[in-house]
Order: sequence, then structure tokens, then C-alpha cells
Amino acid sequence: MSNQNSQSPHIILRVVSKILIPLIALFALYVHFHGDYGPGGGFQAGVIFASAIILYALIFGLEEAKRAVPPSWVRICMSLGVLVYGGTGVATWILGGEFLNFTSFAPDSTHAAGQHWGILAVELGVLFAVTGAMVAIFYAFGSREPDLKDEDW
Amino acid sequence: MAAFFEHFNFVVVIVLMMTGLFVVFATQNMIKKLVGLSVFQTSVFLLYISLSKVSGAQPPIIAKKDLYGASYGTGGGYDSASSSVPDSTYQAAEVLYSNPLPHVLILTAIVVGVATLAIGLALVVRVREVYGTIEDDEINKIDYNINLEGVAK
Amino acid sequence: MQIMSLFPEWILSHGAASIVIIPLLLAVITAVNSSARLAWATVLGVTALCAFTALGLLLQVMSFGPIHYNMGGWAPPMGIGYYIDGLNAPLLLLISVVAFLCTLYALPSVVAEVEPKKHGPFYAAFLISLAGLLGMVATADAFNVFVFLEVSSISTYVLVAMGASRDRRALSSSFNYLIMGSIGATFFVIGIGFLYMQTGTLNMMDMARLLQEIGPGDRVVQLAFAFIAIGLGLKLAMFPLHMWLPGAYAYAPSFFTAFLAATATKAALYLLLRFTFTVFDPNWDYIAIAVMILLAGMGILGMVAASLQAIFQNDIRRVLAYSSVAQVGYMLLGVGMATTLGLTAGYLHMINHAIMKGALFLAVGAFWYRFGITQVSDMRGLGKTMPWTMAGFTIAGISLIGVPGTVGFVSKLILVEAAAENGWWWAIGVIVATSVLAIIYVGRMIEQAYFKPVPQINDRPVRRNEAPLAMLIPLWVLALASLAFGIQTEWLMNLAEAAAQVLSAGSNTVIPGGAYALPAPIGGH
Amino acid sequence: MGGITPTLFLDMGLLAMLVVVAMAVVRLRSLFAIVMLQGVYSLLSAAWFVSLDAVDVAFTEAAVGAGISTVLMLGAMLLTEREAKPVPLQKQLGPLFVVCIVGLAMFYAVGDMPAFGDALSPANSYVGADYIAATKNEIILPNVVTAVLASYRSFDTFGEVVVVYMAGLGILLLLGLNGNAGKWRAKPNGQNVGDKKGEQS
Repeated sequence: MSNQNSQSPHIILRVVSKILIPLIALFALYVHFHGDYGPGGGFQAGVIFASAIILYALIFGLEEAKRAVPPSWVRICMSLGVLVYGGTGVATWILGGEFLNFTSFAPDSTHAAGQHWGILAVELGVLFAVTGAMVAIFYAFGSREPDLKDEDW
Repeated sequence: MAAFFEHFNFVVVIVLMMTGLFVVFATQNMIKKLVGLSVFQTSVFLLYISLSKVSGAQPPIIAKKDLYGASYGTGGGYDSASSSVPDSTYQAAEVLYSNPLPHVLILTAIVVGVATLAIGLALVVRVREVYGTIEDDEINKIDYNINLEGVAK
Repeated sequence: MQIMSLFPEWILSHGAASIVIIPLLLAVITAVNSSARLAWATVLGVTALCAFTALGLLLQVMSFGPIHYNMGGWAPPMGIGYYIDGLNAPLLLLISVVAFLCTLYALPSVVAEVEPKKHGPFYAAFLISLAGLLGMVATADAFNVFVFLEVSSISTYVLVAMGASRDRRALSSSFNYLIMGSIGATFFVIGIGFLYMQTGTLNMMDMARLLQEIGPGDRVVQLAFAFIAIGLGLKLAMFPLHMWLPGAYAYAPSFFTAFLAATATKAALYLLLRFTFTVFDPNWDYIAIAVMILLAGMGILGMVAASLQAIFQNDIRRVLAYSSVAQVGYMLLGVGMATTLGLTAGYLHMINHAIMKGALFLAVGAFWYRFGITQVSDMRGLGKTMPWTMAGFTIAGISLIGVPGTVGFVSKLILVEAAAENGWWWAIGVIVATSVLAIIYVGRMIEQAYFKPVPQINDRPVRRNEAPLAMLIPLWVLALASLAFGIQTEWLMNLAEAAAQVLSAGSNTVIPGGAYALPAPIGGH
Repeated sequence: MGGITPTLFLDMGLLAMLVVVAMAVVRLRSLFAIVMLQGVYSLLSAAWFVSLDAVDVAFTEAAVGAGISTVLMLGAMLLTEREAKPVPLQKQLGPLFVVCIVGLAMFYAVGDMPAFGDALSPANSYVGADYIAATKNEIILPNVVTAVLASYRSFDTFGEVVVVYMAGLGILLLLGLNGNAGKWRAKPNGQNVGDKKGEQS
């Protein structure tokens, strides 16, 4: 993996990716919040968000990526995803409905506000879980010591 | 011939599924097995999705006017593309949508597929570390010899 | 019923869902736990709660009839329905109780077998596996079955591979299991896809209703049955598809082997029964033939072939694993008779086998825990060095053979009765023959333990070193259960008969009067 | 249904390419090529999904199948091997036989399957159509797939989230986030009789 050597041959990649990575993250958010209106949603957004981090790791090295997004955050992120999703369901239980019955968030709404809130919360859970899990998987594979050298290609 | 055009999707999808399955069964290399599994699963996705297609239909994303009533969006300019269509023609046409249910099922199945793949690859990496090979028959041979000795460490 | 007042009303109304969801949510909390003991205590609490809930559900089903639960408040077929009746309620209780006992056992066992830092995630994976099994048993939605099948399978692959700290063959076995399991699950999904193609619904009861309208002539439905049967056959280790099982059972961590052996194949068998008898119509010709040939035929072949293989194994857990394949054969034989008595026998043997095999694998884990024993030949003198553990093992072992006074005898007796009722005299011959084979492979181990001298280490005989209490208690609970239910047979028989009634009632009467025929969803306005 | 239309040619072309890619996966032995072809296969599937109106699925398949899966496979390949060993022909005959049987069984039923694009097939006219009608009144969201995914069948999605979480957890157990799992050895808690060396522990 390359380190912070400014003379590295990947200078174009580094400059371009510095511009691209925030845009990819932004696109992920767009995909997430536009999921109600067009194609997209938490899962796709999570994968795109993870790919932004993976790109960062590929260009700047895994150690650098781990400093930006520590593995402990990644673990918390994926756990949080399941908890947010399940917690939404538990909240509907507490409000007296069935598991994940979002109508109980706003039973009197005429334009299905409860459903909208519920879907928003649930999609957020998916986003967290997918981002966390995908980055965790990448970290795990990336950190393993290969016993084949690059020259063997 | 007409019968073929009515069912061509299923015919090809069956061929694809069987190709994937053949790769899983016939190859000894663990990574190639996983690629075969992935091809097999992707072909099953094709089966489901080709089932959901309705000729002449739109993707299952409801036009805003259809959803919020004809008055919505005429003043706002938020939805300029569809508000350029005169209201009367719009309401006269019965809009067909493709079946959303298989889409939902396959979204779930894709995620399950990638999760299985990740675990499978992690196992391959570990197997390679302890056995020094990822060919199934060689591993079986090593295991068999251990079995004969009765000592496995 | 007075006993029902023991259960809070919330558990009775939401139990069908909470029994699956609470393990899943607490798995996440367990995973981030840095204290191994706290993680273990959480799992113990959750499994106890699951067992309590399952008991409540079972009693509710017995006294008030089937339970429906609509996830998200959407009635089937739009939403996902959970449905608990006499067929799956006993299984829920069985799985949760076995999980509870295995957790109790896990405290010392996991410390010896799993890396200290990984206890939290390890227990979490166990809870997810448990929840997956409960989910696939409780759900009435065909695609939801697949999702929970994969939830339990993926965690099982990981947990089996965790046995690599003892023996590296856990890794290759787990990979084989992953490939076979994924193919099985994918076949199942293809089958569900074909059913959906012809019926347009995913709810099992709704499917059954629509399949009655379609009738037996539809080739796609025939194909769907074949795919579902093969897919689930892979999961339940039906005879020629059982190749993944011995490796997975032999190298997984001890407590998980016991859990897996006692529950995983049972859940898959339940699904096969549910689909064959209540979604499809067993009176259709091809289903009747398939049940006869596929289930009974393969069952018989499996009984003979796997029992023979069990005799020639050196590894204790491989012996028991092959014996599991043979025992699955008994269950399939009973089911394949397709009579009420045969179904009762099959279902009863399913429960009994879980009790006996659970006890056997728990004892084997204790042998390793104290003496590192994995081979039959190393069992020398265990009767003296671990008398209590070995006694538990022996009780479960003679139950496996089918000695009168044990649960194994009860279910074999009913199986023989059912075969006689059908006039399948050859089947009785096979049952007797495989029981003799069971005497050989169980007897080999018992002989080593009681009639061979205690091994010597550094010229001194190995001292007596009994397993810790946390291991002995679950082992003895199961061993005593296999005696108690062998003498007091009524309770389990009632459960099995109720289940057989659900099955032999078939697809026609399962649809509760109109409750499932409503497409109009509730709520959401 | 629609007769021979331009879309039909598009569908046929994509399917033909899928078949070619799948066959190439069978033939090739270089793992790098196989992994890349798997990505191509997913991307082509995604293209066909768009033609089949499944835009959400196409999006996901492109991101997961062609993106994440390929990255993971390359990562795993980097840690293992570059080339698959050849399998002798006689060892391929058994699998070929099994696959042919399964394939023929499926061809047997093709005639009873609904026609491509049939709006009145059971699958497209019952629950699937109900979702579209119900979403307009009950969820009031334009994207029906999101509505079904997150509300009507939200419990499936919960299972899906758990599967993803379990994949992360499994990787954590098998490899470790810092690449250090799997070195710890289990040890019996007493004298070791099983080990042939008979060490005192």
C-alpha cells in the first residue's frame, strides 16, 4: 500500500480521488434520501458510502483509512444499524401496535405520516448496517497478510 | 416459434442457472466455486425479475399526480416534466406498472448473496493459510491422511 | 386454563414475534460486550425468556387454537404473517429449551475453545443462529422462510468454522457446508419462485388455497415441489444429500455441535412437512409417490448406509453425526408412510432424537474438555475417570439404540406399529437391523469406557476428573428427560398426535375460516 | 405478448452476452479473469434489470455484484491464488449429468410458465398489483418498491439487515478487523489423553 509520499506515481489518482470522495459520499446521501421518490434507498446508499471509504483506502493506504474511520467506529456503525431498525419496531410495540406497525406513530394522520416516519427510520438503520458491515469486511480482507508477493503476478 | 418468444426469458435463464451450478459442482478451486455460486444466484434473480415484467409498463414508481391528486404540482414547478402533459390526457391513460413484489424479494436476496460470499471468501482465506492450497481435492487428500494417522493438530 | 395466568398478556399476544426478535436485538448488545461473563449471562437470559415464551405459546395453542401475528400490522398476503399451530409450537419450545441448556453448558466449554477476546461476537452469532431457526419455524411466509433460513445458515457456517482453534478441518468442513447450504437455499428459492409464478402469493395458507384451484396437473407446481424438496433435503441431510453433515458436526465447537445436532435438521424437516402436507396436497398423485419414494425410500437407504458408515468411524463425533443421518432416516420413514400413526412416529422421533443426540454431544464435549478426547479408542476408562458424564452418555446411548424404558424405544415402537398398519413388513426388518447396527456403534464406545483400563500418563493412571457442574447439569437434564419421557410417554405423544393431526388434515382444513382469505389490509389509513 | 419489438432485440442481445460470459467462466482458469467476468455478468444482469423495469434491483446489483463482490473477490484472491488447477474431463462428467437432469426437469415445465410480459399472469395480477393500488392510499410514496420493502414486508428487510450484520460479525470472528484472528489454539482443561504425545498439561 502506498504511503504519504508526494512523489508517488499515483499523484493524479490522489488528486482526483480527493475531489471525488466527498462527491461519492454526497451522492450516497442523495440516493438514500431520494429513495422514497426514485430508485435507491438505504441499502444502495450504504454500499456507495462504503465504496467511498474503500476508494480512500485503496488510494491512500489502509492505515490512513483506519485513522480516518477507525475499526471500532465501523463495529459500532453496523451494530447501530440493527438497533435502529429493531428499535423502530420496539417503539411500535411500546406504542401498542404490532412489530414495525408504523401507523402507530401517527394513528390519526390522513396522509400516512406514521408510515413516512417509520420508513425513514428503518432506511436509516439499513444505511448504517450496510455501510458498517461492508467497510468491516473490506478492512478484514485488507489487513490480512498476503503470503504471495506482488511480483508473483 | 411464437412459443419461444413467449418463454425465451425462462429458457435462457435456465441455461444460465445450470451453467452456474455446473461451475460449483465441477470445479475444485474454492474461489471459482464461489464465482459459480454467485452466477447461479444472479441467474435466479433474473428468473424472478423477468417474471415481474409487464409489457408496456413503467417501473413501479407512481407518478406524483397519480399519487397526490391532479392538483399537485401544477403550480409548484417541482414536477415540471410531467406537468407539461395536459391533465386530461394524463388521466385518460391507464398507467401500467411492473410488479414490485419480485423486486423487493430480489433486493433481499442480493444482500443475502453478498453476505454468503463474504463469509465464503473469509473461509477460503483461512483455508489457504492452514492448508496452503485452495483446491478441494488436495484438501480432502490432506484431511484423509490426517484421518488415517488419527492425530490432527 | 389456570396456568395461562402465569404468562403476562403481552407475551401471549406478541410472543410469536418477540421470540424471534428479542434474540436478534440482544445479539447486537451481546456482540459489543467486552465482558465474556456478561455476554454469557445475556444469552442465558434471552434463551430462558425464549423458552418461557415458547411454553406460553404452546399452552395457548393447545387450549385456544392457532395463533396469528401480522408483522407490521399488514394482514397476509400483503404482509408477512406468523402462524403458530400444533405442528410448530412444540418445535419452538424444543429449540429454545435446547438452546438454554446448551448456553448453560457453554460457560466452561467456550472458555476452553474460543479466543478470549471473541466471546462477545461468538455468543452473538449463536443468538442469531437461534433466532434464525425460530424464525423459519414460526413464519407462515414462504420468502420469509428463506430469509431466516439464511440468517441461521450464515451464522452456523461461522460458528462451525470457529472450531478451527481445535482442529483445522473445521474450516474446510464449514466451506463445504457453505457451498451445499447455499445451493440448498437457492434451490428452495427457485421452488418458491415457481410457486409464486403460478399463485401470485407468498403466504403459505394463501398458496395452499390457490394451489387447490390450480390442481395437480400444473407442471410448474410439480417442478416447484421438486426444488423445494431437494433444497430442504439438503438442509435436513436427507440421505444422498448429507455429505456436509459429518464434517460440520465433527469440528464445530462442542456446545454448538450439540445445539446444531438437536435443532437444525429438525427445523428443516419441519419445513419439509409443512410444505409437503399443508401447502401442497398429499393426495395428489405425484406428491403421494414422492412422499413414498423420496421420503420413505431415501429414509430407509439412509438408515442402512449411514448406520454402516457410523460403525467404521474413529472420531466419536463423526460416529454420532452419521448416526444422526440414520436417525433422520427414521423420521423420514415415519413421515413417508403418510398415515396419521406414521406421522406421529416421525414427529415423535424428531423430538426424541433432539433429546438423545443433544445429551450425547454434550457428553462428548465434556470428554474433550477434560481429557482432549476425540477418538473412540481414547475413551478407555472413561467410566472410571468421568463416571457421571459417562453415565449420562450411556443413558442417552441406550436410548439411541432403543432399549425399553427410554424415549428411543417409544418412537421406534410407534414406528413399527405404523409400518405394521401399512403392511410394510420389510420396513420393520430394516428398523430392527439398523437397531442392531446402533448397538454395535454405541456399544463400541461404551465398551471402551467401561471395560478397558484407564490410560496411563507418565506411568501413572489418569486421575478421576469429573466435568464441571455447568456441563453436567444440562447433560443430565437431557439424559433424565430421555428416561422420563420413555416411561411417562403421554405428554410427548399428545404433542406428536396434535402435530400429526395438523399434517393429516392437509391443505384443505388448515385455512382458518376466512381469517386468511382477506386481502383487505388493516390499519394504514 | 408485445410481438417482436426493439426491446425484444435488446433483451435477446443482453441474454446472449450473459450466456457467453457464463460459458467463459466455465472455460477459464485464470482467477483474475473469472472474477472480472463475474463482475461483467452482474453488470449485464443489471442492464437487463433496467430493461425489465426493475430499476432498484439494477442499482443494487450494479453496486453489489459488480462493485463490492468484485472487490472482495479480488481481495481474497490476493491472499490466496491466481490460477485454478485444471479438472480432468472424467471428473466433470458427473456434475454435467446432474446439471443436465436438473435443466431438463426445468425445461419440462417451461410450457406452463406465464408468457413474458403477461400483465394477467397470476404473479402480476394478484398481490403484486394490490401493492400498487394500496401504496397510493396507505403509504403515499411514489416508489412502490421502497413502500413494500420498508413497510409491507419490512420484516424481511429486518432479516436482511441481520444477515448483513452477521456477515460483518462473521468476518470479525474469522479474520478480525485488524487481520489477526485465528491464531489462538484451544486447549483442554485437564490432562490431555487424546494427544498421542501424552503431554502433561
